[in-house]
Amino acid sequence: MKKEIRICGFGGQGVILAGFIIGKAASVYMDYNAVQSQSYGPEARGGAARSEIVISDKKIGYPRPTSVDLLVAMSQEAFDTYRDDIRDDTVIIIDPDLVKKHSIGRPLYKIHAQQIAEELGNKIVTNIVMVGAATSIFGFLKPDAVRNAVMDSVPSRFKELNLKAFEKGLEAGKNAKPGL
Amino acid sequence: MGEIKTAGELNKKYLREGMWPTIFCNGCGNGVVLEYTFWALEELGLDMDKVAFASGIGCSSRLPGYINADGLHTTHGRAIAFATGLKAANPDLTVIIFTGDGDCAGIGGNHFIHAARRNIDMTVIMINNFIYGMTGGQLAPTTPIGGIATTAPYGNIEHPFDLCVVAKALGASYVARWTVSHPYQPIKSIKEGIQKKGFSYIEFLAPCPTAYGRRNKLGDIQRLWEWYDKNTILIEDYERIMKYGDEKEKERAKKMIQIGVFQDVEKPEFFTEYQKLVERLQGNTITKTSSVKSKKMVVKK
Amino acid sequence: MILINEDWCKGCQICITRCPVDALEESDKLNRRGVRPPKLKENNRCNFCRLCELLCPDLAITVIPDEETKEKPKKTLRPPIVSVRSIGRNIK
Amino acid sequence: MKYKRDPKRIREVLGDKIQFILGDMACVYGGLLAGCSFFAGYPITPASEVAEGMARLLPRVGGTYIQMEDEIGSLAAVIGASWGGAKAMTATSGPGFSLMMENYGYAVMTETPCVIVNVQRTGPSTGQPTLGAQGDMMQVRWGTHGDFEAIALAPSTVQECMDLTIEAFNLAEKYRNPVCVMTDGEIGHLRERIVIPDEKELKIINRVPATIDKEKFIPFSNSQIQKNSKVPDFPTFGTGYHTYVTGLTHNIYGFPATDKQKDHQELVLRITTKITDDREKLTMVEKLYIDDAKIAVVTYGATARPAETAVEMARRKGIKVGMLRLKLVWPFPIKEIQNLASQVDKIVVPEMNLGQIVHPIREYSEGQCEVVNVPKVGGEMHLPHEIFKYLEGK
Repeated sequence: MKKEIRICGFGGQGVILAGFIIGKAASVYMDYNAVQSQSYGPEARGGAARSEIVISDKKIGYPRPTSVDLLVAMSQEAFDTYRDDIRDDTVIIIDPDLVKKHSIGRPLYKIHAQQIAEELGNKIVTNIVMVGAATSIFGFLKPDAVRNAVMDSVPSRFKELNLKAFEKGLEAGKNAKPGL
Repeated sequence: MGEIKTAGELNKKYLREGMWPTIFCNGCGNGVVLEYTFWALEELGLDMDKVAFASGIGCSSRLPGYINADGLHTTHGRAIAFATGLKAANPDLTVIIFTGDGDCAGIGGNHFIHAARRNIDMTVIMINNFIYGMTGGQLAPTTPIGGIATTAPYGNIEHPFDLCVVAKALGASYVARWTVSHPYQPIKSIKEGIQKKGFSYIEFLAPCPTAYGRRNKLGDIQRLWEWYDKNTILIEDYERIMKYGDEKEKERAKKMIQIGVFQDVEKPEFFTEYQKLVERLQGNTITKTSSVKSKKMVVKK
Repeated sequence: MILINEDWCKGCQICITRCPVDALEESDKLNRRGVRPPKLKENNRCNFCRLCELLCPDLAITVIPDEETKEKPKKTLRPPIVSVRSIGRNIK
Repeated sequence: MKYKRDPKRIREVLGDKIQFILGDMACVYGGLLAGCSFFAGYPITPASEVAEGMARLLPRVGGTYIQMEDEIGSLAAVIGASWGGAKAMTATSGPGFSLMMENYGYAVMTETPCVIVNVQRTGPSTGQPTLGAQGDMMQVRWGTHGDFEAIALAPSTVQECMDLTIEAFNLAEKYRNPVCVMTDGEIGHLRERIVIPDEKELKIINRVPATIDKEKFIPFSNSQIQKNSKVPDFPTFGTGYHTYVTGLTHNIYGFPATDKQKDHQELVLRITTKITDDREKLTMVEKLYIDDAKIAVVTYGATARPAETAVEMARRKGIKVGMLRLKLVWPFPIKEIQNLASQVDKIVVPEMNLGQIVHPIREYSEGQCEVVNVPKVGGEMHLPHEIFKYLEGK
C-alpha cells in the first residue's frame, strides 16, 4: 500500500502546513510510515508552492511522489505547474474560485474552500478547510487522526476556528460530487 | 594589593615557568603590557584558576603562552569569538583577550564589533603597534597616513582605523587607550576593565622598533618611546583645547592621538540577560510543542 | 636596591633613559645576549619610584626599597603632555 | 550558568515520544539528548532550522544559544565553549562549511570535541541554496590544510538525523575530535516520524576530565591516558590545570614547538592514529541483500533512499543486487569495500555530486570489480529508475 499526495497553491496559503497535518495524521495517529517534503525557496512566497506526502505501510525509500494519488490545488499557477504526473484515477480537488481554468476534460472535485473560510471569519483557514475536504473525499485518512493532527499544529488561540474549518471542510467533502 | 610587592615575586607568580624570556624583539611593548596586566591582576587579587586568556595570531597573541593560567591561542582574528563560547560555557571565568591591531582591527574586526555590540563580559587588551609585526612589517589597518610598511613602500595612503571610536559607538561598557610609556593609568584601566561587567576595550600604543620604527625613522628605541609622549594627548586636555584653545593649539591637538578613558558606563551584559531569559523560560510551565497527551490516540488501520 | 635578571635583559635601555632621577647606567659586563644590562650608578638619587621596574619590557628589573631609607617610595605620575597653564591663554 | 544535563527537563521540552518533524529539527533533538549545552550558528539555507530549533529549545533546558556574526565565529565559539566544559555544536551548509575550515583544523589540532551538522547543498560558491546535494563529502575529509582524519556520519532518514547526532557527540567526546553530521537539504527539509529513545536506551559518552595531580599532568600526551581511553584527559578551563592550547605545532606540554620535526610528527601521528586505529570499530554500515549480490550499490545519506527503491525494483525482477549503506563515511570503511569488491562484479555509486565518495571506493576496491559513478547534480535526488538502469545488464 502506498499513497502519494500533492498539495499546491500560492506561497503563504498554508500548503506546507496542510501537508504536515496529513503527514502527521498518517504517521503519528495512523501508524503508517509517512514522509512530507516541500518546494522551498525564492518562489515560496508569491509563486507556486507545493507540499508532498508519501504514505506507506512499508519503509519509504524515495521520498517524493512518482505518481500522484491525490492532487489538491489552491491556485491556478500551481494547478498548471504541478499536474503533469497525474493518472486517470488520480483524485483532484480544487477551489474553483482560485483555479478558474480547470476544464481538463476529466471530472474533479470542487470545494469553495476560501469562501467557506471567509464565512467562518478568516480566510487564513482555507488550507484547513481543504484538509477536511480532502479527508472525506480521498477516504484513506481517518477523520479523527487528521483532527488530532490539526489540533496539534495550530496555536491554541486559533484551535476553535481551525476545528470549525476542518469540520466544515469534512462536510463539504462528503457532499461533493466530481464534475467537469 | 596582596602580599606581592616586587616585580620578581610577581613574575614568579604569574609567569609560566621556563617560558621567559620572550620571543619579542628588543624594545617591544608587548612585555610592558603583560607586566601592567600582572599588576592589575595582583591588585584585584583574582584566583588565577578562574582567569582564562585568549588570543589570536600575531606577536601580542603569544602573551597567553607566558602566563601561568589557562590560555587559548587561536586562529587569526578569532580570539573574541572563541572567548564568547568560553564565557558562555563558564560565566564564572574572567576572560581576558590579548590581541593586536592587525588581529583585532583587520581580520577580526567583525568579531570585535559584534562582541562589543552584544556587550559580552570580557576584557580585550589590544596592543597597537601600527604594523603587522610577526609577519615582518606589512601595512596594518592602523598604520598612520604616510607610514612606511613593506606593503606600503611609498607611504600609506589609507585612513587608519580608530577602534576606540568604534567601540564607543557600539556602546561597549569600557573603552580606554593608553601608551605603554606610562604605567599607572593603564594599570588602573586594566583593573577597571576587568571589574566591569560588560565589554571592555583597552588599547595600548606600543612600540615595534623592528618592523615599524626602523622603517619610519624611529628605529632608535628611545626616540620611538618619546614619539608616544609627543604625539598623544589626554582626552581631557584635548577637549579643553577644543573649547578654549587658539587655532594653533587646536591644529596641533587635532594631529595628536587621543588617550584616556573614552567610555565607562553600566549597560546590560549579554550572558546576564541570557541567564534572565533562561530563568524566565524555566520558571514558566513549559508550553508543549506537541499535542496534549490525554487527547492523543492512535486510530487503528 | 635594584635586582637585575641579567639574562632577561635585551638592552633596550628604556630603564636608563626613562629614570626620572638619572640613577641608572650601563654596566660593564656583557650578558648571554651580548648586551650590557643596567646598574645603579655609584652615586644615585634612586627614590624607589619603581618606574624602571614597571617599564622594563622584559620584566628583568625588581626594585626593593632599602630598609634604612627614610624617604617614602614615590609614585611617578604621568607628566602633562600639554601644559595646562598654556591652555586658553588667548581667550578674549 | 553551569549546565547540568537534566533528562526530565529535556523530555519535557522535546514533548511527545513519537513526532512528525523535520530532519533539521531531529538534529536539534539529537543534540539536546546528547547533552549539548551550547550552540553557536549563523543563518544559512537549508540549515537555519537547526539554529531556529536550538534558539527555541536550548534556553529551556538551561543551555546557551548565540547567533554569531558569521560561520567562522560560530565554530570558534563552539570550540571555546568546549574548552569551557560544554558539549557544543553548530550547524551550517556548504558556503558556511567552507568558512569553518580553518577552525575545523584548529579543533583537530587542539583535540577539541565538538559537533558540526552540515546540511549539505551544492556549489561552487552560493550554488543552489534551497536544494539538497552532497557537496561537501570531500571537503569534510580534505578541506582543512595539513594532515588529519575526519569523522563524518551521513543520515538517510529523519530518525537517523537524531540518532547520528547523538552518536556524533559520543564520538567527538571519545576521540576528542570534531565530528560532522553530513546530512543534506533533502533529508534536512524532509518530515518523517521519529521515536525519541527513552533515557535508559540512550548511550551517552562524556569526555574524561583531567583529575591527575596538576603539577604532573601532561595535557597532550598518551603517556598518562586511562585504560580504555584513546585520548588524553581533558583539562577543562577553570579547573586549575593552566593549560595552554594552541593551533601551532606543540609539544606534549602544549607549548609551541613549531620548528621541531619530531614534535610535529609525533603530534600529527597521535591525532590521526587515534582514529585510524579504530577504523573497523568505527565502521557503521547497513547491508541489504548483500549475501548473494553480484551487483552492489554503495551509497550514503539521501541517495540511499532512491537507491533502496531501485534495489527493491531489481530484486523483484530477480536481479541479484545488494546495497551497502555507509552510515559513517569517514574514516573510510576500507575493509567493507575490499570485501564487497572481491564478491561482486560491479559497484554502483549514486551521488548527488559529480562523484566524490566514488573515488575512495574505486581506490579500495583495488580493481577487483567495476566501479560505476552515477552522478546527479542540480538539486534533485536520483529517481529510482535512474539508478535502476545501472543494475540491469550484467
